Amino acid sequence: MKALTEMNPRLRAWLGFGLGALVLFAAAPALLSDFRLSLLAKYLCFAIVAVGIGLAWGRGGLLTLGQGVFFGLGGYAMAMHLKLADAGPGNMPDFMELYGQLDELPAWWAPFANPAFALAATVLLPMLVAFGLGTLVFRRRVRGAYFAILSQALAAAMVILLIGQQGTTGGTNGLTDIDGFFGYDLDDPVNQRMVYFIIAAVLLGLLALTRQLMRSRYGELLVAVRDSEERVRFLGYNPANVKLVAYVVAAGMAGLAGALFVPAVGIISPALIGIVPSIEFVIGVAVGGRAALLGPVLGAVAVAWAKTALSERFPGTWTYLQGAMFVLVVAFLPGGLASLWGMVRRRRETPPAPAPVTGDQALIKEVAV
Amino acid sequence: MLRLHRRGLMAGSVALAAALALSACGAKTGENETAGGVTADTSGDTVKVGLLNSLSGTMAISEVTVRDAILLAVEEINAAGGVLGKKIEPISEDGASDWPTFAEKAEKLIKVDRVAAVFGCWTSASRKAVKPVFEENKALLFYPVQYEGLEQSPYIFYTGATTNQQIVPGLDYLKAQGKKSVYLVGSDYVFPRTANKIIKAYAEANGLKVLGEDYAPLGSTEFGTIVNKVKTAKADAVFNTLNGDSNVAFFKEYKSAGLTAAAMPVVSVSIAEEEVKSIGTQYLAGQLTAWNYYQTTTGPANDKFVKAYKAKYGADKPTSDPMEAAYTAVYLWKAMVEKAGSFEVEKVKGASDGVTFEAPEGLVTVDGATQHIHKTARIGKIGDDGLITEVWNSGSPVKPDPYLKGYPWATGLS
Amino acid sequence: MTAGGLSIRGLRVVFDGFVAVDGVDLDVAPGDIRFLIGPNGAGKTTLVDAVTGLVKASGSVRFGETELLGRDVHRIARLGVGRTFQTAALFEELTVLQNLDIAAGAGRGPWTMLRTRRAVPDDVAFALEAIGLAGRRDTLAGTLAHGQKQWLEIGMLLVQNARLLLLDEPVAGMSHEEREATGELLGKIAADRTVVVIEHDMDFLRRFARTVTVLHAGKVLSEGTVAQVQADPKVQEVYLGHAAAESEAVEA
Amino acid sequence: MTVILGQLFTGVSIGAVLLLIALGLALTFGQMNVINMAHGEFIMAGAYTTYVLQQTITDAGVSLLVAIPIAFAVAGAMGVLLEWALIRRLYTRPLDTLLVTWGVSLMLQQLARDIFGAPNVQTKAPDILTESTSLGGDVSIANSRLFILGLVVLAVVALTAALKLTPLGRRIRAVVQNRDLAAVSGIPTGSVDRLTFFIGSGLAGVAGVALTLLGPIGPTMGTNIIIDAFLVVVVGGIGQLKGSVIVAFTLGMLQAMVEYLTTLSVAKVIVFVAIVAFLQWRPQGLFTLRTRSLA
Repeated sequence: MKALTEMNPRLRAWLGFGLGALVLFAAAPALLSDFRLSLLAKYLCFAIVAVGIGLAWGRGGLLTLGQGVFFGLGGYAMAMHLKLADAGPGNMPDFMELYGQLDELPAWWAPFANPAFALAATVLLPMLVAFGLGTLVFRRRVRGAYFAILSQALAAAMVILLIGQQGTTGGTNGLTDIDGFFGYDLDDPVNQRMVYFIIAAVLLGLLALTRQLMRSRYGELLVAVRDSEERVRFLGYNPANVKLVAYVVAAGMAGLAGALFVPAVGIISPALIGIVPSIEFVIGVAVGGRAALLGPVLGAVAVAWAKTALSERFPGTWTYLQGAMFVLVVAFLPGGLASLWGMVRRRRETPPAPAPVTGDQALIKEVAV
Repeated sequence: MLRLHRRGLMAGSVALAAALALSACGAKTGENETAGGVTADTSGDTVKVGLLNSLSGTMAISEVTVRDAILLAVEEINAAGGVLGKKIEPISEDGASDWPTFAEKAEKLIKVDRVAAVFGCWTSASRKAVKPVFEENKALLFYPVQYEGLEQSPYIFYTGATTNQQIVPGLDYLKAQGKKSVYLVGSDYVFPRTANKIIKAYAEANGLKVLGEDYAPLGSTEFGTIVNKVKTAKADAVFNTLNGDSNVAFFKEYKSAGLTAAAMPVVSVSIAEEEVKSIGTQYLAGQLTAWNYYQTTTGPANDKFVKAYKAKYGADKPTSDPMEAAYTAVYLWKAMVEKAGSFEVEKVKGASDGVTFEAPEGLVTVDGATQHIHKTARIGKIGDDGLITEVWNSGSPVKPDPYLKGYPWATGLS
Repeated sequence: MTAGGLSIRGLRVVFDGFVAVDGVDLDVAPGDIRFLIGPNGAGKTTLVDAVTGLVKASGSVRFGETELLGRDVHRIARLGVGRTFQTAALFEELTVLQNLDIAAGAGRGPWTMLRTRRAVPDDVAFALEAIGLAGRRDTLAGTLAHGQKQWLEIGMLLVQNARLLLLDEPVAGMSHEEREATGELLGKIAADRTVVVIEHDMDFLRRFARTVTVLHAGKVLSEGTVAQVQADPKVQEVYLGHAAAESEAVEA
Repeated sequence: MTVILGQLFTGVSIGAVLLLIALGLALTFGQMNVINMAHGEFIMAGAYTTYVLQQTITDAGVSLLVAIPIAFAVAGAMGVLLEWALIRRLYTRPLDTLLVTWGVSLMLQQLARDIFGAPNVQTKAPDILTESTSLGGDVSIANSRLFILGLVVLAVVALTAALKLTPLGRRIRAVVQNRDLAAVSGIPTGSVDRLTFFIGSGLAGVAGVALTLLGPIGPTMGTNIIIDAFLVVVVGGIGQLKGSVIVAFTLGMLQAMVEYLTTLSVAKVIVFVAIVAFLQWRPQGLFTLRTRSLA
């Protein structure tokens, strides 16, 4: 009996992954047209960002309103490589000659001609930036709303910086007109399908990784830090490092998502990075259930789909709906739709980790007296 | 047992993913493409066209008016019997002021709705985002907004002004007025930066001094420093390529700093009748604009257009240059299709050269080589009533020259 | 001074001009159970805050040979200094087992951290037994009864392997039986540790204190065994005869 | 020299605008630790109030002066409504408040679009506020900027006096310092919160009136400035107005100087870097109400 309950969650998880793989690899390509499948590919990219936010925000309490920055870093790293590859060795991307009037490739572009470097950069660059900022910010115990506002300001600053360097970044246009993906022609629907499969596989892989992280001792510690950072400190941990790991991992995921978004959609631009897209990444996570594993994924896909479907017919209504989702879900159902599922299904494999309750505040009052 | 099971499942899914990914590999870059584009669905008794404008987000303010103008043209054409005997069925999509969304919706219009042509886009960024989509699928886009030139896609018709039909005439006008120096103020994006590059090249060749160049991030509303710089530079005129909200803040600051249209006029290229309304004539009266069309432009075609527009959308709604260009675009497409006798993209393109239309702005002619149109350049002065009246025009339509090949001073720009 | 004990010299804590702790000297030997008492605002909790690095202080606090002042909270904790709080500060969304496991894990390497816990570590199992919560190890900490929460906190100190335990009112709100159990637990723990307890409950103090320090207005008022302190007229004055009266009543 | 003088004043006036939009936030975020992302939309409401009033009161000067108290009341009422309907349920969840009020701000923007249309609307400023005052030589100061500077000084003085001198102010400060103790002492913390929100949001409305003199009046006017306002409060520190005052003018000066030497884009980025660096030095902002709480 006991063996069964212990084995159960693991078995269930693998069944779940199997089912997910079946839906993503068999059902979706069979049922959807090329156009719809390419839309799904785009949504799955947002879902990858959402997985990271779920870890950092749902489990770690780090409301990052600047994931667009990391999404953008990954996207630009990938797009820079693809633009260089399109242009061919020794040539400059088209827009540079047009807008930049540069005679030669800027030095910081050059390494991206190397596919290995560019691929590594899509993940490592965002992680590095997150590490730098996170170290500074968490070490000094900047947290909660302060952290949220700072991460938002970072997104704003990044957009201004990118737009200002039009000659080398494409400015507001971003990097567009990307034809090839490591030698494969992106105009060919078959290759678009390949891109979709890669994105789906990456999403499944990252879900597995995140599941492991959430169930590991680190995952428990992360929840502990979220609920009572000071208490964790008194146990001999440095909460800054615990948070840093979640933040950096989430940044890496966003970077990877950005990198995959480029071949799927064929564009990366500052419009995907700023304050508004960054906060829109969060809405899907909130709706789906911030602390659950699958909640953010399903939430992100559902919200992106609803946006496409509804904004076509009722652009104004969509804005109301989006606002209402923030208000209703966050205020009255902080666990998201996943918590409804949890209520229906009494038993849980892992202890629930719902909305952060401010254990810290009780503690603060406590030591204050 | 369990471990075995896990490994097996893991290996299975990895193998599945790998097999699918490998089997899915298609054409390599450089190989002959098999895809020949999507053909429009014209089988029924209607023909679909796409309207691709931002109906939400920051650009909705401008783009909704363009969509309204396109719908007006469609309605008029349908009332007159349609195109090649088929009624036009407009399908409107929201670009949501977001460039990837534009690309996505363009793809939907082409592949799912199989429209014969798409009208829309406003910002250069949205055009750049959809350009590869139209080229890949060999579908047509009519782009109705003045832009920075330096582009010539085989699948886009540009019915707004290119630089030699708006910016260069604006500079010519300033020069003719005896202005010796200018100050450049613009929003930080592609159009102003490219425009200012052209202005600097022109200035160098024409003895005009550029005393300063400043950019504000899109949406920026703090112009204290920039106006202070403009003021101390004491230029003869300001060339303004600011976009959107920034114009409001700029002109309020400009007036408050004691700068006047008489002493230091501002030539704007993004302020049309709609924008005048939202900034207020209190701040704008006497300032100059460069366009190809004003609501006050004379001629029976414009009288009819303005009357029809106001009848459909309200008497307080002004008409403006981009709206006129969008309205004209639909009629030009109709003329091309009728000349070609077919909705087929390649045939329509082939028939385009020399197609004319008596537009509200006057006679326009399609230049088949560049797929731009011949347009008359006009400088206008903003009046106390919020309308813009023409103070100068180029006399006859100016031949489009997107790469400024006909201007010796512009060599090296493109 | 004995190695491993707590040794405080000239400790001063100032908040915006208000002197909360004013030059306290204090020595607690290993194996001792020292009770800190004093009226509200005497600086008891502030003293513990200063020792654990929560508030800035001047002077010197040594645990064994190591100076604690000026170190980060988590570094002090790693030196074997553990504390509890007046109201239990647990991770309420985690189970008893998870709470203890986290408390036990500050020294774990990254590899261990990134893996799932496969079995209950020995020290955690021992602590579960010691605090009598072995049967409730999968219960969420937030749902425990008040006394159980306090025990869990003590259990966390045990697995944290703290050599110096600073307990802030550990029996507040407990029933008589629970107090007895807690006191006995403290007695067992103290064998190879240094224990400092802040407590108002005089009955509990008399039963389990080995030595007592009385703080008043940020200064040490009196120090010694329970009997010595009770006999000190200064203490009686500060407590307005309260403690003395109570003890007489109990003895009577 | 005239340039430098001009820039100095530009810096001061940027600071004045920053302070005006941040003042209400300093109260609601600073004193109540509530992050109200809809603050920008309250500013917008103030601006639209001015616009609506001008439809009936045609004299620009009179309507502007009348608009100030009415905008205060309108935005204040919206603030109270928001506090009552949502925020009071979320006091222990500050991050969720942020997201919820962001949702509210989205809906308010769309509401403005539906009522007033997506394009910006115009208001007429009294002529005297579109002119400038000469300080001799080439140096002159825009009257609109002087007006805003005066308004913000007035607001700061009035707010400080109200907090320090009135019984209501003492209650607010008591709640800020120790909510539980205040509650036990018989202060109705709920209504004090609502009143604080009324004043804070009302100040946003006043800022909206002032902004009609400087910039566009449209549905998105609030979003463009809200982050700047938040940064002022974050850097200024919680619980004291003087932090926000100093930071607003310092950031204004910094931005004016850097922008003069480089560009507005670079200035914005440098200001952000400066803020992160500053928080390294003082993570709780310039001034913090010092309690013995964990910081």
